[in-house]
Amino acid sequence: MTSQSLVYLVALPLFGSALLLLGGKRTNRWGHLFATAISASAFGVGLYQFSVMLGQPDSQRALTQKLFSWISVGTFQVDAGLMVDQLSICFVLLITGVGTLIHIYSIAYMSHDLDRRRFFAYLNFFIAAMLLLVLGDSYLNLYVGWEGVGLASYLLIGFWNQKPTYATAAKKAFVANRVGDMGLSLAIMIAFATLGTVSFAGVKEHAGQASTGALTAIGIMLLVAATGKSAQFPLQAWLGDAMAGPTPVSALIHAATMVTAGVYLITRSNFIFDAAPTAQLAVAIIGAITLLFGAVIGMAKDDIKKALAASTMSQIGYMVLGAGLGPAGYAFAIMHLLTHGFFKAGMFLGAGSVMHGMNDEVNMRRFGGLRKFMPITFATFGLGYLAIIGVPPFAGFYSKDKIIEVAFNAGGIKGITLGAAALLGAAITAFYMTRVVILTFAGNKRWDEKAHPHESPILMWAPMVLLAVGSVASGFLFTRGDALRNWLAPVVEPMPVHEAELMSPAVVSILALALVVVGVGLAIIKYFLSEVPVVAPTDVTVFTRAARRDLMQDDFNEAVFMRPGQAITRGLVKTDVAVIDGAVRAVARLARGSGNVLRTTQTGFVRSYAMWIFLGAVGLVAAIWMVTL
Amino acid sequence: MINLAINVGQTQTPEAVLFWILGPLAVIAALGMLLVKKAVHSAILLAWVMITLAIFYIAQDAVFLGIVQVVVYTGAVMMLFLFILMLVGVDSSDSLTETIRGLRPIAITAALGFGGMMVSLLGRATLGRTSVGLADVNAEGNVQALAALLFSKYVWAFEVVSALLITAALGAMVLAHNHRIISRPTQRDLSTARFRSGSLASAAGLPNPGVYALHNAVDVPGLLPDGTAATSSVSETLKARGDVIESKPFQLEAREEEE
Amino acid sequence: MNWLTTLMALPLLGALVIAALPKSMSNKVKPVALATTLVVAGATIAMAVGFQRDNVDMQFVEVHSWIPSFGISYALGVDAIALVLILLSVLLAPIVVLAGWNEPNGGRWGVKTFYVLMLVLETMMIGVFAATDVFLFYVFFEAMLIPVYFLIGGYGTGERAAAAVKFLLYSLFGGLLMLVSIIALYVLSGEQGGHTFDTFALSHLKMSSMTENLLFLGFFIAFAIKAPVWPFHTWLPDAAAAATPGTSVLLLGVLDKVGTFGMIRYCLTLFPNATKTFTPVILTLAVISIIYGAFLAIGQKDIKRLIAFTSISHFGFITMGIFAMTSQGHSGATLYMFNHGFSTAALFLVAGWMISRRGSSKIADFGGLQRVTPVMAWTFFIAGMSSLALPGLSSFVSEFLVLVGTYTRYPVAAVIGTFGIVLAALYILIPVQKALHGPVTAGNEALTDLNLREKIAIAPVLAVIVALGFYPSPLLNVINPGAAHTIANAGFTDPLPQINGEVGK
Amino acid sequence: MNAANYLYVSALLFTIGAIGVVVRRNAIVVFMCVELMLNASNLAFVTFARINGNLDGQVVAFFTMVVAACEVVVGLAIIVTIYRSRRSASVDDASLLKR
Repeated sequence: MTSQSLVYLVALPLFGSALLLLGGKRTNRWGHLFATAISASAFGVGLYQFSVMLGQPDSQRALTQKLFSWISVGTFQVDAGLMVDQLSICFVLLITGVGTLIHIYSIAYMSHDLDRRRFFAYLNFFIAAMLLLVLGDSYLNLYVGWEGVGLASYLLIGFWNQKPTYATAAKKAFVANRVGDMGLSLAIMIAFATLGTVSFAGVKEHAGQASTGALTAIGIMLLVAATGKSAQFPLQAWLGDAMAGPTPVSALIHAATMVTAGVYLITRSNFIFDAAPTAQLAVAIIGAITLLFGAVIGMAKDDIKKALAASTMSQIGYMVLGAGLGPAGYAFAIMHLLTHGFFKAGMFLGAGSVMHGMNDEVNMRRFGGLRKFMPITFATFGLGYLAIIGVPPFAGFYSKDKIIEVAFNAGGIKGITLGAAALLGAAITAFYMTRVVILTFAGNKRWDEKAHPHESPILMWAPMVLLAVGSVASGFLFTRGDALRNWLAPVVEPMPVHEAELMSPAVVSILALALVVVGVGLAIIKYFLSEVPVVAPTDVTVFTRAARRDLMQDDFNEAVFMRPGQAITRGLVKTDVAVIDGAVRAVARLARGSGNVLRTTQTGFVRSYAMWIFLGAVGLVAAIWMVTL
Repeated sequence: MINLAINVGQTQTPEAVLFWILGPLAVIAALGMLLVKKAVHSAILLAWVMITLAIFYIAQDAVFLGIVQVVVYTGAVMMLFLFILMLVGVDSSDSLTETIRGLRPIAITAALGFGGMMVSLLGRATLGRTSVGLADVNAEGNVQALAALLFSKYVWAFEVVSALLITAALGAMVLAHNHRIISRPTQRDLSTARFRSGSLASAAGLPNPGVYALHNAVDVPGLLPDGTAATSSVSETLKARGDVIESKPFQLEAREEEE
Repeated sequence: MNWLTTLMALPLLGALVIAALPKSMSNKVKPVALATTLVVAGATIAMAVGFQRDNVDMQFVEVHSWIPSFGISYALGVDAIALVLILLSVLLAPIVVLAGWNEPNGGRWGVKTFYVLMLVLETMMIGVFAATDVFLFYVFFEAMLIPVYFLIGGYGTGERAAAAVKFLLYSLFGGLLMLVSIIALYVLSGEQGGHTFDTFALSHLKMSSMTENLLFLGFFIAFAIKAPVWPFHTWLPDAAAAATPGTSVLLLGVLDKVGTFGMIRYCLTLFPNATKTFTPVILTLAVISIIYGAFLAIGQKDIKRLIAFTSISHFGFITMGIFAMTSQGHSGATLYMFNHGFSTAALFLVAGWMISRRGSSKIADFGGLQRVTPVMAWTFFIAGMSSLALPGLSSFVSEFLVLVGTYTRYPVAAVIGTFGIVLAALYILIPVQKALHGPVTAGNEALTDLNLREKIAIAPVLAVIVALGFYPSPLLNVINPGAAHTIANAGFTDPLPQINGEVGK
Repeated sequence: MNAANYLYVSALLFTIGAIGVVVRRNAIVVFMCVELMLNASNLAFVTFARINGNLDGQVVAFFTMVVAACEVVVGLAIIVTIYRSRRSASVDDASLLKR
């Protein structure tokens, strides 16, 4: 079913950002409003597509639009085509919806910044790139969106790049993403080499005939790409530093949309992962590891944004775990992704408004007792908090518990380990989220003198309220009558749920809730009841110190990659100058040196010349003599 | 008489005798040329070698060349050498020690190598036939045969060589001629200069070299009336070369005043 | 209407006019130069329109005998690849003249000489791509060095004389090796049919594998020096750092392409079997160039040397694409040559402006340009993005084609090559961060932003970069038949996908 | 008596002439050694004329003599001019072309 309006989804924000960037000073006055309008219109188009799709029967829901033949060389045919199906429409709505809310929020948040126009241009560019990512109909189109999003996050993280630390953070993010992109481009190459095509439809159709080895290779490479973009285990070091960007950026990119691109990629290539069990297992393992990794870091971070970033890393670990559990888990991974989009973005905006009130203070040990001063923020943040730890009526409960349940039902030791990890993660999540809420809103004031917290303007709390509503209702809406599962069924072909599950859903939920309560209790004891020191205590266990240093991820990266890399560079530069260039200069010196040697034969004496002539004659006779020997 | 001598030379043994006597002598003379200090001696030795060669030419039926060698080559060219030696300094001998470091050993080894290889080459070289001898070619006489050949096949070379001779002669004249900067003083100029120069001591001309002296060679200065040597009487070149002999021994002792 | 000769005559005509300009009209020199280059560009585009895409053999052919006794003829002709490269050099020329408006002042000779040299260089650039007679190609190949030598030596900065001499000798050495092979070809062609230098005829010569390998090496080393492949690259950074930005653009953008063009036109077509034997070695050299160039670029302190080393890394990609012997690889390599021309032009011109404003070319001397000169910072950023092959810009299409093309036949080379794109991110972002981001350091406060002339110069370059990124098919449709033909007659076919060969959409 | 014996003498004379040219310092003696070398080659020519039975050898010998004469004339003129300007006939003094 072709549609002509898909291109506007990408074209509108792209046009918006181009206009704002090229417009320059003249667009300052209305720039931000224009950008928000563009984002809203994109959301409108998204809704229109959604409505069109709802009207279609289950199987023909996918809408495609072929713009032009992008690259066609021999058998390598790639069209600039867009496709929206059940899976990508969820993303489109999430991106444009949450995006518009964050645009509104940014109007107020960035009101005092003199580069606001440029900020909104970057936001629009990000929306365009993200939409291209989810709407691309082939891996190569996805790749364009993929790197576009990487560039957007680079620009937005490094928005205040006059501070060198922020500029370095932006560079670190882009390079880490680029490592992931290397994986994606390799996956595309393997796909083309083995299957002869790179479009999703083509790969899906031929996946059956390809060897499992090739498919596993593609799967592993896709996983590398996902870890790069979604900050999963090996390539997660950049997410903490990405908080250098303005808070709306963290909310939009590093909570709701970009970081979930990895999950989208895995879900979109479900046909590859289903046919390559080892790759699928790797995905689940990476998910589980990141889940715990993020949770542990979350516990030790005093900076509110870094704590939320760590929690994002761990929540995405859940989604990747879900996606790695095969067809059963895809739907729940996407559901958790959507609900997470709501409550995590809400919480980030809440953190933003707290920072706004406390003139950009981020250290939670400097907050305390803000409940009375910022009631709306506290309310929305609280709702988001309840959702994330998985309290039953809220969204988190539905999506996260289902993932834990599917993890357990994966069967065998794999099921148990993954399930246990997920459960442990849930407990730790409860602990650090409660810690964040208590440190920020409860307890006594630990502000420094200048701080006078006040509620943020309507433009900021309105989006937070909407997101809070979303985080409350979305879980219930998605699971009512398995709405989301059936909606995604055509894309991910769910296997029939086999009965022999290890634990019934009820048992899993009770177990999870118990752990959550334990987590919350511990946090209350540690932070609510006892006095919270303003300066972080130093005599702490080695685990806390490690967690404070992000479990040594930066040190590891620097020791293994950065320093040896710099050493190689310095070494190569020296050898290039000395050896290769030296060889060239040596040839020059050789020429001059031999010139000097020969010069000494010109003694000026006639007799020595006579001797040379005579030696010539002798040489000649000797030659004749030898020849006739 | 000449034909007799030539025929005698032709037969096997006399030629061998001739060769074995004169050959080594020529080589020794050549070696002598190298080792002797004075240039004149080596000139003489070279003349000797040339004469031997002339004889060898005649022995090898090259009568015309032999005569030309003696008359033209040794006669004229060698004499030219002696003449130049005279100019440059008959007794100018140069020490045999070598100035350029390392030249002598190399030269000697090279020469030995060269000579050795040439000799061994000649020894091994198979000429393919015994010497044909020039008997039939010189039938009507060596000179006539040579002339016939010279003016038929080599006439072009002959003309070119003659041109070469002329240019050589001209070249030598140009090279040796040095352009007088001041015009040659005439007799009149010399006499006015004698009388105009401050003292009249030399106005009446000076004694010629060798006058009033026991030794009339050109390199002994003449004596002035008071018995001392007149240095201006010896030519400038001899003075420059420092060949002027002390005139003291030839001066008359002042006779004691007997009366 | 013999197009190619007129194209080559026009710049010479311009040069004559400039030379004839009297002292009084010396301010007219630059406009005349610009006008000439624009006229030539227009004429070339007019010619290109007439180029039939699917006709694979030479077009616009002109053959006049030049030195009959040796069978040397003044033969010109253009196939797809040559046309694309002529277009590149002719389009870059006006941009370079416009961008480097005050480059020639303060050189060792006057402004006039600079533009005369530039226009003569343009003629030779067209000539070298258009020549189908090997001897004529060799003449242009060597003659091209002279104007560049004087441009670097006379108008450069730093130790320009040494760099100019090193460039000249290095390329001459390569040229001589090629001359040996050309003479051998002449002799061989003498034995098999008449003495000839025509490429087409020469490509049918039968020769023993040993001679073929040696001749191939003769040509290949000359081209490996020209398009710097790893061990022969040390002249490029010195020459690029010493030359004026305009000359460096022509040096890197067009002259180095003669090397890669030569590999396609002469190494592949004349010696197909030798190509097969040497491909593994060349691929290793290409991969080394990619990684080595990237690492060196990361370690550079001087901005012009950095750009030079990035080009070495890019040439590694092009060579890999050529010798991967697949249609994607070849089309990608040819497209890469065109794109690299524009991306390096952008990088070098903006770097040139930054250096002329700041007065020093050390990266450390810049800081916080984003705040002081936003437009210049943005152009440098976009040029940098095109250099690290950001999708949506032109270099990505060609780089990905090269990588895909290489992967189908040599997976290991492609994987290592892909690692190059990570290094590319590093060697662009490090200078971007040092020069553009961070607080405005001392000496950078008063830098003026781009003036109108500079904006007009850089705008078309960036436009091409973006346009070809989204819509490369006009160029690709021209290149594909040519590339496929080159591969076919070199005796290679694309490896089929591993599944049973039938290829789905 | 085999005619080739003369060739041995000519070779020896030629070598001695060569050493003389290299070793002796007085210009005139050097010149004489050159003459000696020329004479040695003349002897070889004559001997070969006799061996081959035609007079070409002698004609060449004749021409060599003429050329030698010219050479001596010019050579000695040069030596005289050098002597006149330099007061020494030693070959080593004329070494202005030293590096």
